[in-house]
Amino acid sequence: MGILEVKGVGKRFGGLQALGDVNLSVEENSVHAIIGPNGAGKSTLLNCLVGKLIPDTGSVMFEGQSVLGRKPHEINQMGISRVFQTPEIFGDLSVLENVLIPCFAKRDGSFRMHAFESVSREGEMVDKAMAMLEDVNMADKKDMNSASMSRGDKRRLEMAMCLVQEPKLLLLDEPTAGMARADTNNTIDLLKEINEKRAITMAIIEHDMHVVFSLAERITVLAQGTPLVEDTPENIKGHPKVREAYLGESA
Amino acid sequence: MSKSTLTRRGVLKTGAVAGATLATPTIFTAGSAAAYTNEPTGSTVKFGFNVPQTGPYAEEGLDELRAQELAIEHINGMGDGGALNTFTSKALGGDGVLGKKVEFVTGDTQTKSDAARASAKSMIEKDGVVMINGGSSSGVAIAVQGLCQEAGIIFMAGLTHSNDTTGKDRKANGFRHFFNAYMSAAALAPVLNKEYGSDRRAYHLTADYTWGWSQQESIAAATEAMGWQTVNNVLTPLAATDFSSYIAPVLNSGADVLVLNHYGGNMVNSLTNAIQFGLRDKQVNGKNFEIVVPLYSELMAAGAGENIKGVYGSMNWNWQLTDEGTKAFVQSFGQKYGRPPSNSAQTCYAQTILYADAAARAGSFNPCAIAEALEGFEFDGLGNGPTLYRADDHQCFKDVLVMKGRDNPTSQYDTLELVEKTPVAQVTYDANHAMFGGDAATLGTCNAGA
Amino acid sequence: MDAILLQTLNGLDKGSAYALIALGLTLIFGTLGVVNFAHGALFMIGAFCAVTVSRILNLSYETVDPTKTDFLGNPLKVKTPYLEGWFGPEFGGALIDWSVPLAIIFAIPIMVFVGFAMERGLIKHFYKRPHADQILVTFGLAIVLQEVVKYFYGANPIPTPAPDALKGSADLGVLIGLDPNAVIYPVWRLVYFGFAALIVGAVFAFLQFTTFGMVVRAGMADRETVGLLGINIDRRFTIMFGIAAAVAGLAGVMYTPINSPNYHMGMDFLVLSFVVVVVGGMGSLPGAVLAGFLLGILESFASMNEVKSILPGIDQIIIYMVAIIILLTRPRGLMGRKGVMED
Amino acid sequence: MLGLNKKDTSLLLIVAGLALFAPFLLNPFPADSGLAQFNAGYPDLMQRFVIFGIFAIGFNILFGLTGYLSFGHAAFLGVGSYCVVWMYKLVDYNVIWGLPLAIVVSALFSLLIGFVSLRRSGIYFSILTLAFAQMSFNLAYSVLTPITNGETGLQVYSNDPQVLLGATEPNAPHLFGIVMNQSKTLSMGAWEFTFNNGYYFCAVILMVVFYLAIRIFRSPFGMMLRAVKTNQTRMNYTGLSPRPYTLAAFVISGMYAGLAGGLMAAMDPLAGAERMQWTASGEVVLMTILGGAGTLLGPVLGAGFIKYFENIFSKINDGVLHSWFSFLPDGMENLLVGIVHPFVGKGWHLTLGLLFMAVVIFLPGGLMEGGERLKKRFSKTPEVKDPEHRPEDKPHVAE
Repeated sequence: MGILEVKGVGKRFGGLQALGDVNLSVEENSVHAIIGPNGAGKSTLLNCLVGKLIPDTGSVMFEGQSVLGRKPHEINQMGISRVFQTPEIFGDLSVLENVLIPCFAKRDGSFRMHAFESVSREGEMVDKAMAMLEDVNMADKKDMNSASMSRGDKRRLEMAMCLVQEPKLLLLDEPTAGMARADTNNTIDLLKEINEKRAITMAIIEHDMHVVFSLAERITVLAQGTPLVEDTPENIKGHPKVREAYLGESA
Repeated sequence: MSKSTLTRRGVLKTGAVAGATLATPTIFTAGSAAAYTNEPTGSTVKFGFNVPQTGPYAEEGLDELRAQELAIEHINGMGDGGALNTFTSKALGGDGVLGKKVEFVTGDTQTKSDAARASAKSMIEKDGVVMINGGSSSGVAIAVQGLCQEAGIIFMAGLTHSNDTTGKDRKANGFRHFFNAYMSAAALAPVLNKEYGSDRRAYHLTADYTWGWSQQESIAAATEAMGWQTVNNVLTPLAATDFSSYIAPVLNSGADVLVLNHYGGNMVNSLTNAIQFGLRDKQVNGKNFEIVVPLYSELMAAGAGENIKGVYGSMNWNWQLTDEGTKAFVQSFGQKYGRPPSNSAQTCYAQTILYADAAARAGSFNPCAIAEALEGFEFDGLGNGPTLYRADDHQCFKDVLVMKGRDNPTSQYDTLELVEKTPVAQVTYDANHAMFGGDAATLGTCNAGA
Repeated sequence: MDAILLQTLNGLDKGSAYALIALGLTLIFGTLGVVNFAHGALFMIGAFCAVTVSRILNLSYETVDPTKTDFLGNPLKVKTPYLEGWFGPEFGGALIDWSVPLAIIFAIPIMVFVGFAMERGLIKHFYKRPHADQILVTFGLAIVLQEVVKYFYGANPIPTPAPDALKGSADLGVLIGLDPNAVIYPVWRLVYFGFAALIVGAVFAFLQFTTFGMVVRAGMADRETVGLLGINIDRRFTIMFGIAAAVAGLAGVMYTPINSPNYHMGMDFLVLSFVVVVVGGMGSLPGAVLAGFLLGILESFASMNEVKSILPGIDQIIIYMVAIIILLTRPRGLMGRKGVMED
Repeated sequence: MLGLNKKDTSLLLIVAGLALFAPFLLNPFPADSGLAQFNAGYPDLMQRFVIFGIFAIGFNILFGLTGYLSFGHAAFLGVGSYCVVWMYKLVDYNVIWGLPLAIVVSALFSLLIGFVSLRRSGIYFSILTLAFAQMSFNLAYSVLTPITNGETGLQVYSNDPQVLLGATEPNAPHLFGIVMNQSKTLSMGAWEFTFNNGYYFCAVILMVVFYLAIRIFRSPFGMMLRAVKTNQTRMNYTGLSPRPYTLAAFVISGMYAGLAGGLMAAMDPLAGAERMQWTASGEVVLMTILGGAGTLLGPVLGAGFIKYFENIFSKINDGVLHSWFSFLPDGMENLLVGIVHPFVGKGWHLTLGLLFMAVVIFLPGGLMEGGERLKKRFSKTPEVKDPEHRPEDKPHVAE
């Protein structure tokens, strides 16, 4: 039994069957990659997991609880964090504040009227956020306006914001999209480290096969909204169905 | 003109005085040192003219302001003296009031009670005025009248036509020269009876706020008393600009007279729309369909253009009157501004003169002394013929004019013709009349402030 | 039955003004993404174009008529328009009589110019600024424009009648077999409705069938992509602003015989036209037109005695109530697109 | 001090100082000089500065922090005023009954309107709030006249119950006998300074609510509100629900508005319906943007700016102009009067409109940004040129 169990999930948009009968099981502490050609339904699947979309059929269980019908913030409070393809951060806020917000969210839940406490007096929270920033080598940028940072820094910041919540499952949407080779390798190392040190389960949507094969312990291949195969990287590499789906070669 | 304090030498002088007095010890003076609010101590006395200068009634306010300036000139002995020459009281000698030169300050009411009170307060608190005059709506008049009562100065109302101003909202410190809805109705009804007969069915469109209701109630009562039926009374929103949806059903309602209880922009639009629908070209119940606009003003008549031709209404005063007071005022106003005054201008002119005269007769600017001098005061020579300021409710009683839109105007100012001068006896009512708050309405006691 | 017919006509007529103003507002909004609080002022300027044309046509010379006197007792100066002097009272008088329709010819270039000037001189610099800044600056502009008009024309409404031939009312009821006097409707209001339909049709046809319109529509959908194609979308948007100004201005010109124009008529329409645009759905042209007519009709029906006697004061709030209900049930108005003006 | 850091403490002290010494600061010109026209140190205007300052501070908590632009806050202002006047009518003239009620009722009213309106965002939200406020205004002006006294405005009549009114009690709004409209005047040579009870009452309340606003700005809650403005998607995926935060901000700002409306009635016992009109809502929007949305001090400055123009410039008539320029030769005098004339007196709207445009064109961050630029110029620190940064920059939050 995995930490995330997706069973028979289907989703239609009008006449288009975006997902049809997807089954997926993510083992605790593993790195699970979901790959597939454009339009295979990867993003739709992800959106079904985080509550942005509600699937028409099937079930999504996280740690034995259904996430269906819950709002994104409720699902996050269950322990699922999400990293976006283009980093979603609080642009007007400082780097430190960006990391503080998830700290408060973790401690206080989805809403609390702490209107008359001072942020600067929440020593414990600030320490926690600073420690996180140290971990991603951004402590020196803590007072910077986050909107003015480079894209790479924004990505790291977003990662830090997710990690500081100590999620049980981290969903990553093409974490290396648009990166240079060296940066991609750094990110791979970072993610490996996170997975090992912090014991965080990861599900990655990725195009870059280099990233996938460096990180993933299991891979699910989606095509036209349905999973073709789910297997280890070694087996996936030579799988004829995958080659067909990606390259259009006949088996 | 009014405030010539900043001459070059003056600046130097004040500068020097300022430097010298900074070192002098400070003196606390509570407001109560004076006998009454804003007791004038120097050689001048200040009047406050609170008129709409922005918003839809800005033109009305501008005309009031012209008249008020003219009145100040006459009181201070400049110009030709205007109606002071014909005024029956001779207490004013053309040398200011009680030896003090009259100055004035102006404010913008914006035709909003809040803004009007703010500018009135500013004149009272900052400029130290002893009276406030002007305004062109009843809501503002009642709001400012209440303020003047609290502050302890005199309020000489400008254009305010609602019964409430000297009815349930009457105040000891407030005085109204302008006529009111009841008087309009009392003056109009006999004329309408004569012109249109006693068997008429009236349809009222009424602006949905206190003045509108007040006028509708008065007109309906007066016309019903002479045999008319009131078919319907429809309230229209103040903010309405297009009255088509209120006018369209009129023709099929069985009514043969439309009464427009509207003022200002509302009146211009509703009348224009009614004419568009061709109401006055129609025959209903075998009679010509007629429209009545109970309260006319020159400016609004000009705004409605040729649509007012043949439409009856009433006015407080009109420049076409031929009495000596009117002639003197119109001559003086016309020479200075190149146009005849409106009836709200005349009211403000008369009110300013009346206040100054009362102060001169009372020998003081104390509001209570002035109120006493005005109460029961009978005068003539300011237009409208013999006039009484009734003591019971501070309402002026004088002749009321019934007007009709002129068919062939000779100039842009010649929009209305005088149909009848309704004698004062016909428009007089008891001070405790039910429409004026009944027995519950009281002036309260005069407040001198301080 | 006749009452319902009458109120429907009234609704269509009110709706015409709403729709025309909202159409221009939406054009600016959809193409440029600018919240233009000065749009009501454009409507007002259009109306004063008509006033100005009528004044120019009425320019007069004065002759003294010693038989009459003016208010000061001096001999009366009688004014005769030059036009009547030149062309004779017949043709000259006709020209003056038709001043409002004639004003259309003058208003179009003036309004287009005003639109260009506004866009190039001011609005252009606010494309990337927050909507709040756009609101503040265009609101400031609206105040300035109306104060300038007030300075020259005064605050009083200025009667600007329709040509004699189009004054008065037509008995439409007789045409469909009802009793005489059952459905009487002013001729000019019918003209206004027809004119509005014509303008709306013209704008839609222009956007639908011309290359220019196609590019603009594409730009409304996705500005960046169109820009990438090497098309100078900015210039086209400037022209769109001119067109929007002209539509508002023409709506104003033709409105003058319905209600005498005054300097604050733009502000009177501003709030309502925003409600119309939002109810229609931000950025949707058909939505703006539809909402304009819908709200016009609802407003007319709400002012019927039968309705008011059940719900007193309903005519005061109907538009706002409908706006609330529509926005709560249809998140983006009647025909709005996703993602427009939701940040 | 009071749980504030050094910078905030000094900000609070500055505001306290300004409020305390306003009667001096606003009356810089001798009472009988021509420039006295520009003096603003009389009770009514000082009260207005403070009351609209409170209104704008509250509005800024919603608009400046969350970015939600409400066009309906005047409704809460009006409700606050009506509450206080009704308490005068029912209980007595002591403002202690009405003010808390004004806050509570406006909180409930804003909870209702906010709950519905916040189902939408962006301009849809703005129009929803506008619609609610216009409905309130239209009804208050006409149908609800029994409650609001319509056009005339709600006021106290001698036949009102006033159950607690004692025989010796003042017949004007007061706080336990301290009558609001009483003043003391201090004459120092040619200068006159007025100290008004009502003004100081408002000023004390201003300091309290300004202090509360600082606390809110610096709190985790305030940070969440800024997060709402910046990125609601990220908020959702960080386990936070934006709507209750926004609703809380809406209600808080509604309470500020209710308090401000209550204070208006506490200073002047009349509540007019125009207070609820959309133009009044628009005014507070303009105040906030003009001063600098999202800054603590900006809204107060913006409020002062607009009220100053409304009350001072509208009173400059031709007579005053002639007296200013009377030292010039006649021709020059008339020319100058002619030039200035369209911008003052009845033309004060024109000046205000031009200033709106000027501020928003040249100072995108409002008056606060102007102040900062001045500070930079005078402190002579090397200015960092950052041309690309400028246009996109939203007003810096929480200065």
